[in-house]
Order: sequence, then structure tokens, then C-alpha cells
Amino acid sequence: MENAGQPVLKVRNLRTGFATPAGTVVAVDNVSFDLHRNDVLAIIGESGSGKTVTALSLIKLISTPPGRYLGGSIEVEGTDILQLDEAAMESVRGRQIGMIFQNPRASLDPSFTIEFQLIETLMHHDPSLTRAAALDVATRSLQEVGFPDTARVLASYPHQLSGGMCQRIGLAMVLACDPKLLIADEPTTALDVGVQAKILLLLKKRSRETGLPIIIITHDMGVVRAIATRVLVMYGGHVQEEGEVDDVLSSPRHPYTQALIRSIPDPDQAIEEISFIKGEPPNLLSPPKGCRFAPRCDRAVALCHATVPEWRGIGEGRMVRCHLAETGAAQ
Amino acid sequence: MNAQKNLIDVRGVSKTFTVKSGTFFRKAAASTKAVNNVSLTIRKGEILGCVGGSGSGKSTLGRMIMRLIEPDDGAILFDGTDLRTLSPEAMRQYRKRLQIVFQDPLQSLNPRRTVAENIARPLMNFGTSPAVANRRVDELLELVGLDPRQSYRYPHEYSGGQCQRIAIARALALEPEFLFLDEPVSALDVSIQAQILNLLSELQKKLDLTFLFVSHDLKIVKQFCDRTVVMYRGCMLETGTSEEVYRDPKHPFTRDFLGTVLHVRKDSRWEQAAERAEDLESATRQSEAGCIYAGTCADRFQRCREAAPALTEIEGARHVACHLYSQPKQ
Amino acid sequence: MSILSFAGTRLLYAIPVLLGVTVIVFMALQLVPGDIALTLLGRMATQEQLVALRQELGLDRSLVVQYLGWLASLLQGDIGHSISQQLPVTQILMPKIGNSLILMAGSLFFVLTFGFILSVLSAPRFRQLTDKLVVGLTLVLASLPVFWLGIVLLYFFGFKWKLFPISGMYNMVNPGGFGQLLHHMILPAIATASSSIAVVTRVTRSRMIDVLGQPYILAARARGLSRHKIVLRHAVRNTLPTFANIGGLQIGYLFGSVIFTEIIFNWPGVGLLLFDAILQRDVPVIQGCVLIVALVFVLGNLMSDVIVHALDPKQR
Amino acid sequence: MTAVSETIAPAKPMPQRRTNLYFVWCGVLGDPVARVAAAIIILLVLMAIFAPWIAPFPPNEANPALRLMPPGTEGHLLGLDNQGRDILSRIIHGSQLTLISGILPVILGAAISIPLGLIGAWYPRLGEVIMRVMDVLFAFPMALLAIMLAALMGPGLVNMMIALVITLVPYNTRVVYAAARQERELAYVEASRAMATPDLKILFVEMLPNVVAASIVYSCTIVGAVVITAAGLSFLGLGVQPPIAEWGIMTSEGRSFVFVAPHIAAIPGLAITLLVMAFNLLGDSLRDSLDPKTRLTLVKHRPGPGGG
Amino acid sequence: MEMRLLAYRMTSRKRAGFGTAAATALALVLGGVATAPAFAAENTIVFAVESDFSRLDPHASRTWNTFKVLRHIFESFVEEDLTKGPDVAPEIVPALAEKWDVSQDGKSYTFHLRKDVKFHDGTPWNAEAAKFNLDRMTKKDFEFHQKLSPGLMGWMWQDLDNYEVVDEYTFKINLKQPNSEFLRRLTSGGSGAPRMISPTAVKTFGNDAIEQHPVGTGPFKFAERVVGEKLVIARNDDYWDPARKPKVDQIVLRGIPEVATRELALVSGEVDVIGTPSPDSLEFLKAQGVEILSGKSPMFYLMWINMKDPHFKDVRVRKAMCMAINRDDMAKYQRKGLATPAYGVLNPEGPGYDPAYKDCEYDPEGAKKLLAEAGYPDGFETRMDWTFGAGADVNTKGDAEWLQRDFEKVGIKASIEMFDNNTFWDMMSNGMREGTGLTSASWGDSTFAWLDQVVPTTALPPNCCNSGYYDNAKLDQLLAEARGAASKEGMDAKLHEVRDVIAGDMAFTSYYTASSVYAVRPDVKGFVLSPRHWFDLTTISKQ
Repeated sequence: MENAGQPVLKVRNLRTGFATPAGTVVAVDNVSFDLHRNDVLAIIGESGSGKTVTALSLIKLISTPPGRYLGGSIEVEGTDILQLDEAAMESVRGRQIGMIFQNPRASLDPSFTIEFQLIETLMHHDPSLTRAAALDVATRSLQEVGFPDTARVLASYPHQLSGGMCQRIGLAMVLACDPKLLIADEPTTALDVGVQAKILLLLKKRSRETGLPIIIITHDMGVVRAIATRVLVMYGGHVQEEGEVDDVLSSPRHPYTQALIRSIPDPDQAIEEISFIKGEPPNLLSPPKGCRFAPRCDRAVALCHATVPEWRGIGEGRMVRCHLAETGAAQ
Repeated sequence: MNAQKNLIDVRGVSKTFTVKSGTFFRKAAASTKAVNNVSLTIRKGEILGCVGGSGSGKSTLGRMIMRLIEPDDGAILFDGTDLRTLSPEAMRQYRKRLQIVFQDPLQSLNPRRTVAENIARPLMNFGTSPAVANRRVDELLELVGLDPRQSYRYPHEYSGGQCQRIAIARALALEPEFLFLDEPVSALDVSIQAQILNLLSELQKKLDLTFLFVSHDLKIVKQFCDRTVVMYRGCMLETGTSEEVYRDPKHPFTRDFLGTVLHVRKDSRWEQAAERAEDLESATRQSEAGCIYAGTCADRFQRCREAAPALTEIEGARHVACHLYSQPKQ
Repeated sequence: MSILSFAGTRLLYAIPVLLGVTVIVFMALQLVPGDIALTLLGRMATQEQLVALRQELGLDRSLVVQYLGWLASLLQGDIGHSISQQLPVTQILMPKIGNSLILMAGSLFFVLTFGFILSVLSAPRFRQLTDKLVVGLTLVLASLPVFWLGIVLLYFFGFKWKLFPISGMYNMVNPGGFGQLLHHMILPAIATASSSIAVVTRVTRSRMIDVLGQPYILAARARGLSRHKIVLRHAVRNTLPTFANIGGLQIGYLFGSVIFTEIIFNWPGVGLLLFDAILQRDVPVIQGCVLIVALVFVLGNLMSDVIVHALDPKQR
Repeated sequence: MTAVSETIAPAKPMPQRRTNLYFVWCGVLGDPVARVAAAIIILLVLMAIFAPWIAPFPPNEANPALRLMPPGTEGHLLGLDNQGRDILSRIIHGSQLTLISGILPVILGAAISIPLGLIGAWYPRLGEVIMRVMDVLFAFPMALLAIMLAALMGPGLVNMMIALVITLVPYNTRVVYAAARQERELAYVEASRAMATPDLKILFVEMLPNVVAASIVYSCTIVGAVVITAAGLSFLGLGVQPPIAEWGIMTSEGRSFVFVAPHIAAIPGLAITLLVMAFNLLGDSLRDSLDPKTRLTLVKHRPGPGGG
Repeated sequence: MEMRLLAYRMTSRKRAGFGTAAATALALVLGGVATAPAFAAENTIVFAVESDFSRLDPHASRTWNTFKVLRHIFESFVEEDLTKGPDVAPEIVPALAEKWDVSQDGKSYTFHLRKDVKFHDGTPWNAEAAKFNLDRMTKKDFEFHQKLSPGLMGWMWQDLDNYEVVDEYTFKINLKQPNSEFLRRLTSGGSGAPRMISPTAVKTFGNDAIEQHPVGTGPFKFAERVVGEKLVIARNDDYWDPARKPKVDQIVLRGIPEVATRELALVSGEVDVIGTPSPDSLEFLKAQGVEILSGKSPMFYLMWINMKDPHFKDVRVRKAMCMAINRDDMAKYQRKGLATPAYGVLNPEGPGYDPAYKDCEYDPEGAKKLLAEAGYPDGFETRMDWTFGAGADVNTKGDAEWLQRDFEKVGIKASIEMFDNNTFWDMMSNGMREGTGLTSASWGDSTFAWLDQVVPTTALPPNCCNSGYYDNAKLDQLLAEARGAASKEGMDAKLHEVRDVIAGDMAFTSYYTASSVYAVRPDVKGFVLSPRHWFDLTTISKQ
């Protein structure tokens, strides 16, 4: 896949923290990656790994306080949005970066009709738009996400629609503004498998047809495999591994990625053969000194416990944060 | 099939939930058939998987077996005794033999009781002395792989996976024969899921337990259970060994359901399934009389809309509720 | 359910509540130590009157029979006769309830206006200076005893600076005019409203903070909507039912406060009447006041319920 | 390697047992404002307990020659009242009844409400009946119901207390009822049933501690309001009777001299305000420290939005 | 205000459905607040007194404040001339009777009625009207008999034998025994008032509703009353005596019990005259430019003792109580000198008063000793029922607390319960409650009519006001003799006997006499105090 040209999104050393009574917790620590057109980047991680904070940081929706951007840069087509003020961000959000969320129904205002919310968004971003024109755009957008009967949907309130429908509407609302980049934060976690497939297919089609770069946050390897082109593995606030989906899934280089893939239930295996990661995810209030995964890692050596490995490239489009990645001990 | 070996025999149970409105002039505002005339058997020592989407009635079914929800009709035989006919006190005694593990481990533990108190509670309910109960708590914690010395802590000091271990320890305290596992791993991270499944599997063998394992994840059910029951909107559509159901789904619903499952291995079957996948929550039932899946089914024909198919036996232990199979095969 | 049918049903539900209210007010009479007939007629009653009343009330009969008789006359608009004034209680009460409602309307206006403004000012600035100031202000307002605040306001604004009249609801010599009424009303209305402003602000603010933490607000921000629109449109709209609800509840609390402000500002309303009735041990008047206030309270709550219902899109 | 053979210690060893008290402690200590509030209340309680030893004069000792003298009069820091009694001494002695009349009805009310709410939440039919009765009590504004009851029973401290308790019960019951209804839906209650725990044990052993927190929080936030209501009843002449020192009645008496000696009404009113403010502050802080939703922020990091 | 009147009228129909009324009231609240004033306001005096008024039916009314109003609406055969100031004993002058004859034996009074006098409703005043009124007050089987009247007005009619209409304008009253105070008592009021109400009005409205339509012959007519708020009387332009035609159009009377509110209302100009400012506020009021009027008054504070109470059965206890009161300090500090200590049952400005008399001396130690002798070395507990006060009372609660402290010093621990004035007198009629040892109220009068209500056995409960159950028939006799005494000296002597008997039993004790004090705004002219509980408002005006 060609990643020619400037990346749409360039994240460098992003650090986001939260102030708590017990001190600052760095939930996202030194995250860097690029996103090009046609890319679907999956950020995968367990709860507490920092993936959602990363997603919200990218659109600057971390509430400050208690949140704080501790450093790094987020360049959207060359502009570092971390330097933008709130007013400027308002034109970045929606118009440049679109985002859909985990809980689709709750992401729509229960007090307004779908029509109102769609048109409100459209007219906000393009004040020259007439109501009729906005309605027209809204209708087309709804049709694109698979609603044949748009009139009924437009007149509905969110509570009258199913979760899957709400997610499609959320998507329509975002896509109608024609963003340069879409972030989907666990868009299918709350949905049944059938609906999940439907949403993923919509995203995949859109990416294929228009080259819209997408970042999808998930904890499900199945989702990664289904639509992502690239994958970024997070653990304990650190990015642990990045690469093309096929590469990472077939030959993971980080022990965590390896263990993660192994622990996914495989219908072809007997239950006794399931391997699992022992121990528990780290507490970010007092993270391990060295590699975040070291306490649970089978192969950890003294160095792993002492210093945090660097984020470095290991070949074409592959990055990893492991002391052992090159020695091959990781395999 | 030897009837004597059936530990649990559910016969034609149904449950309708009615949402009532009004304070004084109560009227049914809406009613949902959560479970519709379901019969199944669980043999001793077996792990029965029950799989279905949200609203399929799988949890309600399990709770009815536990008599945490009273069925509207039908019978639930446990070791030959109809639990529904038991007096409250007799039922209380029976509770020793049936236990439950919940989806959300933290919520299922009393947050203001220590782990030891939580685990000891069922023992105390049956008159065990505190000293004996305490020793037993330690044993149980060891059994599920937790440090008994930490048992004075509160549940929220433990992670989700650990809480689920505690919940399992508590469920085992009364040495039950049967455990109803209500999506015991779906709230846990992938890396922990495997731990718990592994533990459960070990315990099952070691203690000769019988499980009813409810899940929405066909992959796990396939891997974990001996037999699988597929449910959809309160109806049982298909049963068979997990292997058979997974490899060769008979019911169109099972096929569609299986189709949308995402795999880690490269596999694009889901894309075709997704094109047709119904929005489960919104799909309207075509007619009261017909098959419950007729509205979405790709293979439907005239009869599907007219009569609901009965669960029919095909190929030995397999049962399917589908008109495709209700006639003698061509 | 349409608004009308909802209002209708709620009105139906209000009937048993109101019946319960009458039961309590009736039963409260049993709390009075001593002879009920004497209590109701006053100590100046003649023996014949006492006998007649005892017969009428059926004091020798069961409480249920007594209650039904009492209720029957109640339904005909007869709350009894004032002991001190020898007038039908309704006749004394009606003008007072009007006056109290005027004062309450003024207070409610302050409560709703300030409650709304303070909430909108503070909630979006959660834990910032403005928010802290508002929280501090509500804390002080909630902690001021109304009877004391009334005296303080009266002392400074009425006496020291002579900005407002200090007594009554209109000029005794030259009564009339809406402006005059307003002028008289401001101090007592503020005193009455103070703690309710605090309650409404606190509840509305925390609801709004809740709303602002909802996913749909995050989603709206992610779509690029301005803070302004989000707060004034989405947050306000979703806070409105809570606001209407807590606002409606204030009708009751205001009645509690009005008793004190009316006494301090000599506002001729139910509160002052009640105060006099308490000093006069005028039980029928006390009962009448409580009944009427409960009636107004129930109706006020009903109104706010209907508004809340109307504001809830799930009911459409 | 199997799970059975391996013993796992908790995620992170915690030094203390986290009882409610621990959270309360953390909440109060962690919040400087709450610390001040707690200090004020403790001070007032000490003042009430040791009143006879601290107060410069007996509460009813009068020096008629110095009637209405302002604060700063020699030997009388806060001045004298219309009877020539030392206001400071009366404030100190008055704290006793003011505190008692604010706190005792709340405690008694809670003692009635908690079982009522719990049982109501557990047995829906009975609960329906209980809550309908409460609805009826709700139809009376709080202060008004108390006034009516106190007025009909006759003035006096005990009658006022009874009136306040009756007034408080519906509010607290509704709080407990709502909390218990929510609690009932939690899996641990269902788990208790599955473990054959008898109903009453579930109610009063399992659920009670969880529900009581809601009641305590509510009670703390209401103490301030009850102090005001009780003082208000005394102000109306329905509560504490003269010459007993109590802040409400002191304010009431001072009202007649507000132009010649404003300090008589101002000082007890200020004292009430201060006390109520302290209770309100503490109540807010307690709410935060007992609310499972927010309590953890006081001692433990809460993951950022979304928890990712 | 229009809306108030409207609501008033609307509900005055008996048993009007209060639902409709509430709805209308609401509608009025929403729409009717802006209505224009209902009456002209030129030359109006707003007069604030210490409590709201009782019934406006003269034969059933009570309290001084009510009588202050009633005596301007209703008149009697004769009146006192109250325009000469507080230091002049008022003369008895003709009123509804132009002149009168007293028979030789002092038992028959023949009144020659004034002609061309009409009640405010146009009903003519004549002997039939007089008979109607006496029937109403005294004849139990009369259709319009006011049942409360005999209980309230025993002091007036206790000696009545019969009465007759001689001709249209001559009316004769026959007494059973001579009564030297008869005419003076005709001018009095407070506990009922022997004044003339329009027979037509009584017949029209009935005994129950008449008080809402009081119709008399006086210089003022009833205009409006809002209970608990105000009572308005307007000038009677057809008044028979041009010389006494009121100078103002109307007087708005308000009962403002709270003395501070009353004072502030005066200072802020909301009212023109107030009764009884606090002695503590006088300096302050003067500084605000307010004029203070004060003068002699027959009012003194008297304490009833419950003779049925086990503690007070013993005369030594009663005596001790008398000795416990520090009257001098009370007058000096509590009243700031606007009072003088009082002893015994005879009041200043009343017959038989002797300023030098003392029934006991302040002696707390002696009191303690007496108590110990009576068997209470450690004292005892009791209760005092008190009233917030009425006409010319101020801070009676403070007095109660003062006495409470004085009593406590000798060991009598008394709790206080306060009552509204009207309620208080209701209670007094029925006698002191069980458990109540002491009670007090202000009384005293220009006649000893009040002793006739307080002392004799005929006034024992349930008849007012021998509320302490002081049962001494000897006093009935003495009082009758005092009334029948031919000379002032004879009457005084008899009254001294009464006083001494009571002092011997210590059934009552008084503690101080207060001056009457009024505060008026500087633009109010012509307000004249009298040495009575009431005054004449026809001379008051505003500039």
C-alpha cells in the first residue's frame, strides 16, 4: 500500500496526563505515529492502556483540568493543533477531524431530533448553507450509511432508534462534514456482532472509496483484522508495537503483542491449550520503572525492569518498544 | 440419552416481562417474551453453552433455572425434582447445589464486605461456624489462585479478573453440583479472559461440576463448551455439540450469526454477512404466527411466515427449529 | 401520552394524595390536647354550641365517621369557623392566599432567574473561579436562616438606606399600582427566595455538570459545535427538566420561608395568618392554612410535572 | 502452569482497610474547606459540652442596668440583651439546644427511615403503600408540616422534636428507598439470593451498609436545614421556651430591639449561619467521600475519560 | 385594593365552594394586581396599634384596642369628654341622650333621647332602638340576644332590674340597687361595650354576620376590614354633633403586634401614629423627628394566682411571691422610668387609689423563709401563662422573663407559655389551666367595673375573669356596697376594704403601673391623650 505524500496526521511524542490527588498520572506517554490517506490505523489495547485518551487527545477533547497536555505535537496537514486555542479547535473538530464514539445512542442529544442535530452541525460548519440545502446534504448522508427511509429517521429522537442505527447516524453526521480524518473510538463495542459487522463494513467502504484515513480504537483483534491496514499496540500508556496489520498479526515482535494474540480464544484449540498472560495490567499511578510489560513478561531480563525501552524502527514500517526485539529473544 | 444422567431438565418454560405503566390503573404498556417455551437438558458433568445476541433470553433462562426469576409456566427438574414445586425452605436447601457467577465481578460482590466475608456468607447461611468458614475461605481462595492472607481486603482493591476469581470461590463455597456462568468473561480484558476460562475449565474437571455457560461469543462457546444451544429472541433455534454447531450450522440464523464473527485469521466472510446483517434491535417481527427469524432469513419461504417451526431432531443429538428441516429430508 | 392526557392522569393521581392530606390534617387534630369541640369553638363557646358541635362531629362515634363528616363539609368549602374571628375560615383565608401567591410568584421569579443564570454561569466553568464563587454564594444563601436574613435586609435596605418599604404589600394611605406592589415585594421576595435560589442552583448546576459530562456533549464538541451553542442549546435543553422539577418543588419550600418573611415584613398573607392563628391557638385556621398550602403545593408540583413531561422527548 | 497452582496477590498492596470511616477521613482531611467546617463543628460541640465552664456568666443571669449595651461593653464581649443578660454566655449555652434540635431529629428520622425504605424497596407492594403514604406527607412543605404539628401539639422542645422527626421521615425514606431500589438491582444482591441468604439478612446485613451511606450523606446535608427549621420554630414560639438560651429564640427576641440594639438579633443569627454553613460544607464533603462514584478520586487515581 | 374586596365579597357567601374561590384568587393574582386604588386617600391617618381587633359587635367584643375603634362607631346614652388631655379627669357629657334624670333613691335612670339621630344605615335612633339594644345585651330569650354579652358585660348590668320605653324618645332603666358608677360605666368598654347598634342591621345580617357590618351612630362609619391587616373607618358626614365631626376623611387602623415593626413603620412614614413604642426606642424615635406623647393611664399590671394550684393554696407561698418581685428595678430598667411600682388591687386614675399603699415589701430573703415555712425550702416548679399583650402593652414577654428570674431567686421555677391576647382572654374566662400557677395581664380602669369582673364569685370560671378561682363571697358584698355608696368617700372606704381583704388573702398582686405612650409623626396634629385606655379620634388631623 502506498503511503506516498505528506501524512494527514503526524503525532510526535504526545504525552497526556491527569492530575489526581496522588500526583500526575501520565496516561499517554510518548506516543508517535503517522497517518496517511487510505490508511486505517487500529489502536489496540486493554482497558487502561491509554488508547481512548490518545483518541481524545488527537481532537483535543481531554478536559483540562484535570487533564493536561504534557508535550509533543499533533500535526494535522502540517498544523500543530496542540498550539491552537479553543476557538480555532472548533473549526478543526468536525470539519477536519471527525469522531464517533463507543456508546452510540448516548452520543446523540436525547432532546433533539436527528434532523435538528444533523442540520445544526452542517449549518454550524457552513453558515452560508440554507436549511433546505442542509437538509438535502443530511438526507444524502443518511442514505450513504444505509437508511432507505430517511424521513422517518430524521423525525426521530435517539431513544426511538436502536444502537446500531444511532451509530450509523453518528457516522452520517460526521461524514456529512467531509472530514480529512476520522477517529472511531470503539465504535462497535456496545453492539451485537451483526451490527458490528455492518458498521465496520461502512467504515471500510468509505475508506476504500474516498481514501479517508481512519483511526479505530479497539480492544478486539477481530476488528483489527477486519478493517485495519496498520495497527498500533498500546500497553500501560506506551505504544509497544506498530506495523502493517498482516506483519504484526502474523509475526508480532513485542512479547505483549505475542501473548495477546495467543490469548485470543481460538475455536480450533482445546480449552487446555489456551495460553494466557499471567498477572494484572499496571497501575499507572505507580507504573513499573522499566518496560511497562516487564512484570508480566515471561522473557523479561534485568534491563527490562530497569529502563524503558526505546521506540524504534525495526524494518519497513515496523516500530517496537522492546529491549529484546532485535536479539530475537522475543520470538 | 440416559434420562438418569440428566442433572437439569428444563421443560417448556416461558417468561414474559411486562412493563407496566401507571400507579393506580396498572396496564401492560409493553410485553416481551424473554423466553418462549424452551426445553433443554444438561447432563451431569457437561458444559452446556448457550449463545445468542442481546435480548435473546439466554440470561433469563439461566436465572429461571436458578429460580432467581419465576417462570410463567413450564417445569425445571433438578436431579429429578421440580424446583418450582419446592417450598421456600426446601428451595433454600437446594441452593447449595446450584450456584451462579455473574458477568460483572465487582458488582456481584458486596462492596462493603471484605473478600473473606463475601465468600463466607453462603457458608454462614447454612450454619457453618465462623472458624470453620474462615478455614474454608482460605481453601477456596487457594483453589482459585488467590492469596488467602489478603482476604481481609475489600473487593474494589482487586482487579476485575481477581474479583471474578473471588466470585467463583464464593460460588464454590457450598460445593454445588451446578454452576450457571452468566457471561463470566465478557467484562474482562482479553488477557484476563483466558485466565478465567482456564481456571473454570480446571475446576470443572477437578470438582466434577456441571456448567451452563451463557455467552454472546460463539468462539468462546465453541472452545469451552461440550454442547451449544443457540437462542434468538427467547426461542431455542438450534442445539448440538459445539463442534457440530460451529462447523456446520443448520439454522439460517446460526449461519448468519456465525458469519458475522470476526476472526484474527484473515477471513472476509464477515463482509458478505454484514451486507445482510439485520439491526437486531430494530428488526420488526414479520408476523406473530411465523418463524421468529422469518423477517431476516435469506432462506425463508411461504411456510416460515405462517407457522413457527418446532425444535426437531435431526442427525442424532442435533435439534433445529427450522422449516427447512422439519420435513423428512429429500 | 399527550400533555393533556398526562395532565389528566396526574390530576387523578393527585386526588388520593389530597385525600391523604385531608386525613393527616384531620388526624393532626387528635394531637391537640384536650376537648376537640372546645378547641374548635374556642373557650368562649356556650354549652349549647359545644353540644351541637359534638353532635355534628359525632365525637362519640368512630374516627372514620368523624372524618367522613369533616370531609363532607370540607368538600362543600367549609373548613370550619375561626375561633378568634368567628368567621368562616375560607373567608379569612382566600384573600391571604392571594397575597401569599403574589409574594411567592415574586420569589419564584427570583429563584428561577437567579437559579438559571448562576447555573449557566458556573456549570461550564466547573471548578474554576466563577464556579467556586457561585458555589460559595449558594452555600451562604443556603445557610442563612430566612428569619434572620429578613431582619438584616429590613434593617439595611428598609431602615438604614430607606430604599424599600418595610411593611405590608401596599401603601395603606394610597394603595394600588403594580409598581407599588413590586416595590413592597422586592425585599420579602428576596428573603423568601434566598435558600431556594441556593437549592435550585445547586441541583441545576450539578445536573448541568452531569449533562456536560454526557457522551453527546463530547460528541457535539467533537463535531466542532461552539461551546456557546453547546451550553446554551444542548446543555440547557437537557438540564431543563431537572430545572423545572426542582423549580416546582420550591413552591413548597417557599411556603415554608414565606411564613417567616411575612411575619417580618408584615405581609398580609397565609404565613402571617398562620402565625397569628398559632398564637391564637386557632386550630381551624391552622388547619385551613395547611390544607390550602398543601393544595397549592400539590397543584404546583403537578404543574411542574406536566412541564417536565412536556420537556421530555421520550414522551412524544 | 496453571492458575490453581499459582497464588496471586492483590494488584497493589494497600496499607489500610478502607472502611467508610477511612473515606470520610480522607475526604475531610483532603479538603481544606471541610477541615475548617469540621473544626467549627467540633469547636461548637465542645462549647456546648463545656458551656457551664466556659461561659463567663450563667445564661439567665441578668444585669438590668446594662440592658441593651452593645458588644465591647466591659466584661461583656458580645454585649447584653434586652434583659441585661450576657450574649456571649447565652450563645455558648444556646449551642447546646441548637445542636441538639438540629441533630437529634435527623438521627431519629434516619432510624425510622432506614428500615422503612429498605423494607419498602424489597417488598414492592408494601413499598408502594409506604411510598404513597410518604407522597402524602410530601404534599406538605417541610417547614409547614412541622409548624402545624408543633402548633397543634403545643409549644415545647419535645413536641418540636417530634414534629421535626415526622417531617424528616418522608425525605429520608425516599432517599433510602431510592438507594435501596438501585442497590437491589446490583448483582451482589442477586448473588445473595442465589446463596440462599434469607431476605431479612440480605436487607439488614448485606444491603444496609451500602444504603446507610446514602442516608448518612443525606442526613448530613439536611442537618443545616433542620437547624434552621428548629430555630425557626423557636422563633415562632413553637419550640424552645424562654428563658432557655437557644439561638432561634434569641434572634426572635432581638427582633424587637433591632433598631436600638441590632446586635441582639445579629449575633445569634450569625451563629446559626455559621453552624449551618459548617454542616452544609461538611455534608458536601461527606457526600463526595461516601459516594462510590466519587469517593475513589479522593484516594486513588481515576483513569481518564473513557478508561482507555 | 380591589381584588381583595372582590375576593372578600365572593367568599362571604357562606360555604362558597372554595375551589372556585381559589381559582378566582389565582386569576386575580395573575391578572388583577394592577387595579387602581379603591378609595380616595386624601387626609387619611394610618394608626398602628398593638394587636389586631376582636369582633366589631360591641356587645361581643373585647380588648381595649377594639374598643378604641368601636367607641367611634357606636355610642352610648352618655359619653366622656376626652378632648381635654391626659391630666384632666373627663366629664360625663350627653350623647344619644340629650339629658337624663336620676331618681331620688338612685335606682332609676330616665334618658331623654336625642332626636334626629340616625344610624349609619338610616335607621332612626329612638327608645325602641334602645330597648332592642338592651334586649340584645340582657334578655336571654330575645331573638337577637347576643349570647356572649352577659358573660362579658356583667360589670355593666349586674344591678339591672328592668327597663322600659316611656315614649318614642324617653327610655327608663331601673336598677336593683343604687350604682354611683352607672353613668361612668355606660361610657366604658373593652369587655363588651353598652353601646347602641342599628336594630335593622342586626335583623338584616343576624348575630353571626353583624360584626362584618357594624352599624352605629358614631362620628365614624365602618368602611372596610381585612382581618389581620387593617380596619378602616371613615368620617360620618351626617353626624349629629357638628362640633365633633372628624377632621380626617378616614382612619386606617392596623394591628402590628411586633413593636419594632410598628416603630419602623412609623419612622418610614407608612403609618402616622403608633401606640406604645418600646421605652428603649424613645430616644431613637425622637432622633428620627417623631413626637412622643405620654400621659397618665389607669393601666397597671396585675397577677392572678391559681388558688386551686397545690403550691399556691398556702397563703405564705402567695405572700412570698409578692415579696419576690423587685418592682423598683423593674420600673426603672425594664420600663426606663415610664412606669411606677404598683401594689394592691387599686389602680391609679381609678377610685380609691392610694399611692402610698403597699401590700408587701421587696424581700427575697423573707420570701425564701416564708416558702420554707410553707414546706418548700427548695422551692418548686410551676408555669406562668402569659399574653403577648394588647393595648398599651409592650414587651410583656420581657416582663415575664423578669418575673421568672425574680421568682427563681427565691426558688420558684416557673416556665412561661405565651398566648395571643384574644386567646389569652378566652382561656382566662375558663379559669387558669391545671399546672399553671400564675398569670398576668394589664388591667385597671377609671371605674372599678374591672374589679367587678375579676374579684366576685359571680366571675368565677367559666365567667370572666376571676380566673384564679378566688372564692370569697364577702367581696361580692363589699363590691356591691361600694357601687351603692352614696359618696365618693364612702366608695373609697369600701374599696379600701376590698383591697385589704384581697391583700390579706394575697389572691392578686400588682407590680407596676405604666404610662400610656404614643408616637406620632410631626405632621399629625390634634391627637389628644386621655387618662383612659381609649381616646377621641375626632380631633386628629394631618397637615
